[in-house]
Amino acid sequence: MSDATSSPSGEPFEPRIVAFFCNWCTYTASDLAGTSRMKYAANVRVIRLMCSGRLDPQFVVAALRRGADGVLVGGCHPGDCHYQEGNYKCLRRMELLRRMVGQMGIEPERLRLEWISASEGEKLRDVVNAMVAQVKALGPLKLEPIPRPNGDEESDLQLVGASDEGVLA
Amino acid sequence: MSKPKVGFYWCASCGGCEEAVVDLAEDVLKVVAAVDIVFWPCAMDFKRSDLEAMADGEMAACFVNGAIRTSEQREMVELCRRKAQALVAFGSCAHTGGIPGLANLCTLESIFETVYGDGQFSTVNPEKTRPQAATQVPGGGVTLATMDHSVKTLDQVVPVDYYLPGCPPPVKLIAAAVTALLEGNLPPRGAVLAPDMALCKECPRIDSKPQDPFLREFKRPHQVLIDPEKCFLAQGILCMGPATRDGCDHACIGGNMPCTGCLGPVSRTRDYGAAILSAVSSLVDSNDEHEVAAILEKIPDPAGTFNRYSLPSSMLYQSISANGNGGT
Amino acid sequence: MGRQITIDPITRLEGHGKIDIFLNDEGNVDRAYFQVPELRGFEKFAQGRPAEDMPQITSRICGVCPTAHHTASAKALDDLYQVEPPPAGRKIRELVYNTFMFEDHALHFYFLGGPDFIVGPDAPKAQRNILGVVAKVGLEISTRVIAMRRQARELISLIGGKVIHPVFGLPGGVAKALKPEDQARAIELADQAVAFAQFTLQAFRDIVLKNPQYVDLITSDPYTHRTYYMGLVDAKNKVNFYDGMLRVVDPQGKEFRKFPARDYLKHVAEHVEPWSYVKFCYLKDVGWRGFEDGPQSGVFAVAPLARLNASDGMPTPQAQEAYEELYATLGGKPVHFTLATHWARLVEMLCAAEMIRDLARDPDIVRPEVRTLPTATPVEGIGVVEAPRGTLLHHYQTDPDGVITSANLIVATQNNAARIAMSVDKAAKGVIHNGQIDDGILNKVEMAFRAYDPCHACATHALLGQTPLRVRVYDPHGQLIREFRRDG
Amino acid sequence: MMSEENQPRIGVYVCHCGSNIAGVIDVGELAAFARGLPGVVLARHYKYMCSDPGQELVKQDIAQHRLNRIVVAACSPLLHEKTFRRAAEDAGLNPFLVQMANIREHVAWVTEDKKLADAKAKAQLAAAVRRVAGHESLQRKSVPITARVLVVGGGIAGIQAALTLADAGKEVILVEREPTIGGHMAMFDKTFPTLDCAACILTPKMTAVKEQPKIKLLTYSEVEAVEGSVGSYHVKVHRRARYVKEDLCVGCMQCIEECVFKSAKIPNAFDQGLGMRKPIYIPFPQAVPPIPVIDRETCLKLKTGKCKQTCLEACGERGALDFEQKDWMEEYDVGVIVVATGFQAFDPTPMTYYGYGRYPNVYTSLEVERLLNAAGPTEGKVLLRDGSTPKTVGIVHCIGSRDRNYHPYCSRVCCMYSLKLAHLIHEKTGAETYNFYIDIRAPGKAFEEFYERTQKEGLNFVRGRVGDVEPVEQNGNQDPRRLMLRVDDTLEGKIRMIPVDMLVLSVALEPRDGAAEVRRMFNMSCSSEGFFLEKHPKLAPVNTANDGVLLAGACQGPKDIPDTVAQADAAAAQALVLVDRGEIDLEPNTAWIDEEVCSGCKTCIPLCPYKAIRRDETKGIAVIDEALCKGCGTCVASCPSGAAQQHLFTDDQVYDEIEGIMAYV
Repeated sequence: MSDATSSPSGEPFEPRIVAFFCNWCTYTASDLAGTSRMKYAANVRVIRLMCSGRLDPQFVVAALRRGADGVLVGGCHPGDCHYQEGNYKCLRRMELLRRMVGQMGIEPERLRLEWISASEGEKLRDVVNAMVAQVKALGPLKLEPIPRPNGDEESDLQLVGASDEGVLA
Repeated sequence: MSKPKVGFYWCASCGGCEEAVVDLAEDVLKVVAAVDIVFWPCAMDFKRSDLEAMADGEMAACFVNGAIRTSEQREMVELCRRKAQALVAFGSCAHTGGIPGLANLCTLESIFETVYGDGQFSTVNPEKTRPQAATQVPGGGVTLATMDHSVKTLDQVVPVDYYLPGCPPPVKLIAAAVTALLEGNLPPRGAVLAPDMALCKECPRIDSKPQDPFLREFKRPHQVLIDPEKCFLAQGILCMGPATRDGCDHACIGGNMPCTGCLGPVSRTRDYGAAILSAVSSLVDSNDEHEVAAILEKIPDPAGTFNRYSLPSSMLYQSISANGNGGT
Repeated sequence: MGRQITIDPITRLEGHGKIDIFLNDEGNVDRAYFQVPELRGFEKFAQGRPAEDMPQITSRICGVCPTAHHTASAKALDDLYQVEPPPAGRKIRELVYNTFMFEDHALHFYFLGGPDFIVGPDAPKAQRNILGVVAKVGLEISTRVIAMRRQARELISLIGGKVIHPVFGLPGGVAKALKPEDQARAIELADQAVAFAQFTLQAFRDIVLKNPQYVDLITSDPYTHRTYYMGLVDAKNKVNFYDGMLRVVDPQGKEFRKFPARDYLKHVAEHVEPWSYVKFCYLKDVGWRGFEDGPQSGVFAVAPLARLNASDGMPTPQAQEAYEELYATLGGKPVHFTLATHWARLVEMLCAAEMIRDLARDPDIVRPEVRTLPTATPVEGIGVVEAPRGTLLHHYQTDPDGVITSANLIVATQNNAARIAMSVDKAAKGVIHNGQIDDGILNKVEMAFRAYDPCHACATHALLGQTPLRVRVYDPHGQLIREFRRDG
Repeated sequence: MMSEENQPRIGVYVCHCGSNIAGVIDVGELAAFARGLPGVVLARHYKYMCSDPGQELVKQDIAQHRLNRIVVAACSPLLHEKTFRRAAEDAGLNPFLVQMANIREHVAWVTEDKKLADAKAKAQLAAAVRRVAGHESLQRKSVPITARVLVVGGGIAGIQAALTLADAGKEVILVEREPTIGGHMAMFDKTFPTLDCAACILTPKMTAVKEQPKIKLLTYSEVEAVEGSVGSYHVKVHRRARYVKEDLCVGCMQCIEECVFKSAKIPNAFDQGLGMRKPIYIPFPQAVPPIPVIDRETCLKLKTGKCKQTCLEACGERGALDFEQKDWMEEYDVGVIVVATGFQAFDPTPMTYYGYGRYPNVYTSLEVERLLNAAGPTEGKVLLRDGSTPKTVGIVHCIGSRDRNYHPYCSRVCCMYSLKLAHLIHEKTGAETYNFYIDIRAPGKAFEEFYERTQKEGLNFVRGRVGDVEPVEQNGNQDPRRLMLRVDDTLEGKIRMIPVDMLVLSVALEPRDGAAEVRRMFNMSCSSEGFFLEKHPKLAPVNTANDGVLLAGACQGPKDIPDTVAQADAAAAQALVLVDRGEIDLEPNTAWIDEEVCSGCKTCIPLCPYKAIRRDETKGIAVIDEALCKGCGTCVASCPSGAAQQHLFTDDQVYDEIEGIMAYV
């Protein structure tokens, strides 16, 4: 697995942002943005969690380690959490995490927490666009690759021979 | 049959790990009787050549402590790796980077400036002299080992078979590891030779920990008289116990001070600092954005507190110089 | 043809060092360089850390004398927060500190420096170590040595949480009060400790002083330097490890300066050389004249012998006797024989044991008030102790939240660095002639610094790699013409 | 390491969704990309994966190619995850070995640049593939459903739902905030387009509710708290003291007669304040239950304690009146909830240019409904404030609707009720009526016909917004009773000045003020205008994100009576589905604790919003009660030693997803 650190040479920098959206509000909002055919930057890749309270700060650093230039977390508005208070737990973690990564030389602006309700398709679009612009301005996140003489112990899947049989048009 | 050969080597360390071995006390003699110590620069005059003379894998085990920051250390651990069947990362520094790993919060140049800059406290250095890799002196040149821009863990330099965690590793764990080695019943490679369980399990204070969100205010150890019976977190004092491996007989807590995390994470943790950060911050008893921030502000040094011993092994590794950001 | 010899690493010390010896065409020593080849930068990464964490962070400078750093740091925090520990708090610190001095000196005599005498400087290297010592003095005594040291360290663990990297020090005192049963253990230990110290002194007399060769070696010129000496003294100018005024005596042994730690910047400065990571301390008022002896050179020494030289005696009766014996034997104060440091160390070991005895029996020590809570806004704090290897000084500046903004650490071996470099140079010149080199000879060069029991981990807060001794032979143009190993 | 039989054999299916996806994303290339991913045995792309043939494809491949993992790259999992899980299940594969990649809503529909769309689609697909490899078979858990339904709101929607459910033999708890059920419909005179009288069709149903033994009617009451989830809700109902015992009162109304207030002086909210009532009153004659209520704000006894209490005498030995009565709480266990809290009429006061509240003869449509109602304050006569009959009446449509400053949406019913009002006013007064409209929307059954009929009746229609409203100038001084309307007639393309005696504002339907609290209480979502959000606009119009909570009527959005009734029945039907099935399968995404590795640090315990975690003191570890766990995963994210995990969202599965989403593009 490569620790991607910079944009392909020559081409303009297209940041890669990993988004963790809660199932009930922000993920639904981005479905709504879709059904409303709103257009926004394609730099965000979405991972669905049941609740922003499921967001383990380790996921955020893992995403950065995997090459994300920023991480966007979306949850229900305060008071609206489908699970009552998960979004507050997320808020507390992100608050401290942003300070910690800041000390470690990573701009806190690369980590963003937003409350986006199921009906706020526009807000989703605007937040994504705003964050992409901000991360573009910050430039690529350069994390030094971690030397792994033990070999990358990541996924031990082998590639089972892929068949190209009868692919229907 | 001949006794198994064992080596000890230190890289970027403070000598505490060798002291920990010496603290086997009477057992040192047993160990010495059972194994053949063929390399131990701190206590014996065997040299690199003895090592080089060995056949590959001749040592049953080599215990390496200290983090790695110089080319020289790299060469030596590569040599140790070759000569040992089992290479053991001994102590926090070799395991997760240790206290010296905090240096990864700053650039090498900033270290030099702080230490050798003219007028820095007692330093008088108007010529701005800096230690040089090579210096010409009458008769020839003297050389100094050069330093890498970041502190590395042992397994970031060579493959490691086992880890003995702790700063220093608890004598109990050292003894157990040596016994396992002698009896040839070591766990699967890659294992950390300590209980795969967090400290709270054995903590005598766990019963005094509340079961509802309670962190209204963080207090620093010097600001309060610490209750010697009560859970530190319950007193608002940061304790790394919930995320930290057991095996130390909660020595620090016995000294009425909180766990600072030297035994590192349990096997299921991917990033120690982020893990304990999550546990601590989640327990803050407020839902107001500003109040939450205000409460957490009372933790003056998240990076240095949650990654006190684990910066080089954190997933963010050495971001300061790489990302070109200032850091501290 | 000229050649260069490299002793790397020098062994049996805490931390690491390297010696480069340049021979002239006759094969005699031109100049020997004592190097400390790495730097750690604790002062830098201390910045941004909470001040109260310093006792635990800085103890990682050295795992052999963690208690020294821990205590110096805690005292710097007292000063930073302007708090005085209550009697119990202070006495618990002193009890732990003297126990530490006691066991650390024992470690050095039996494990590190001692073997050179007990086993012999020219003994095969495989025996020049604790195992050799065990073989020489016999298992019974060795077991006693080990047990004594273990008990001492157990007491420190009991009070300090851990013996390697203790945790008990906080501004204004200590984290935990002493229980009566702990006191009982301390008393029990103390009595054994005094006896053990006396036993060790006797061993030194028997093994070293009764051996004319050794005495000649100790008093020989290659191991002699006439420099200034510094150490902490109490109100009566007696040696004190934990607290007091810093006293400097000149090469004649007359008081040159006496000042509180807070004024150290007025008196001590550090010099930088391109060929070593260690900085070389010197007396500001005298100035840096390079690596030379004499009253005109700012070079000074710390550590046991220096402490004895800089004081008017020991605070405890038995140690005072041993002190007088030492000077009587070696021709009065000050003693300039580097190797006599081993003896001075044992005098201090006895002193520490007596201090333990007195502190352990002090009724104050079990009082429940062990800490004074800070109220002042922190700005700057300086703390000093006498580490086994000499004067150790921590200096912090913080923001109003008590977060470190800058730190300066002057440690024993830095104070000694210049004199060590000179000793090595002189010893090399003294023992290497006509290119004659063997293991014993080179070990004698190492003995020159081993006497200081230098801790380069401390000296540079350095993290050092090691390579074996290599003797490289160069022609005057620096071309390597042959290479052999001390152990080859 | 994975054992052989567990070695993933993944089938990937890329859906074209017609041109919705294929029009933007190169589905062929995407399938090819998938074939290169670890564990993928085959990858196909097909027009409509959700169609029967699409699902068949999956089933066949599972059998033919021994697939043990399925990834479908198509629309949102919120839409079709169940579909494909079922398909897998039919083919004998555990449904939870299926993962969807959302490349429609999250990629094709929102991305302009096709290259970037392709890249993003690949990332989302790779994430799903990498993730699904780590999936394990899971068993659904089912919970029993309490056979009792709570209906919130006693308007026509709530009434209809309650009756349908009761007729099906189910117990119903019907809660109404007002002293009577009936809601807005009870205020109307006639209903469009058929002009049958609202009372005539509504009151029988209201009575039926009272009669129906299966329905427990709680009026003058509000739901205050809801706990639990589908199948087993526990609700607290706040019952307000009406000071008249429902069980003793027979509704003779003597007490009202005999009240010390000889005449009614207090504006009656039910009459929009146009009619008056006494401190003890019933909102309107046909109120259900026909039990008077005493207004604690105005009753002398309750306010001052000083009153002759003639009402008590009137009630006599029946003793139904009880001034000592206090508010109380009642608690109920129900399995399903139907929310039918309705709407409120828009208040035009802020639109000062229409002079509502400033000029006496400016009315809202709802006020006019009361004037027209035979049981209303004027017995059905259309009279101005001074008692005179209007000769010209202007009706302005879209007040607060289709208006950026207020509500952008169309309230759907205003056009028709405006025509109805115009017709009724004209019929009763012969007044000249003007409808000022933006455009007439008459899409319902017999609506257009009704529109034509009103035109034939000679009612005036002016297309254009009314600008400002000024009192008419009469020989120098203004007469606030007559109003001059300034209209931009967009058909004739000129400004017209039209004087009227009465101005009717056809106000919008908007969410009730308390809607936000109600939403939270029942754990629903809201659409942007504040109406409650259905689970799917087309396929699940009465369901909500909360499985046990259903919607009926105008609380979901403006609608007319027929639609409301239809939706109420739909909600009742959905409720019956749950209640009759008797149990419901839960998503198995609950959390659990690995006993072997839990250190008992207690971090998770305080964080559980459902108190599902307790500490086993003997083992010294945390234990999760899966029945109480709702699967948010908060405890998992906070566990400092990785002992807490969540089915379908284990740490490893999320890390795999992160890895997959970043690894290739």
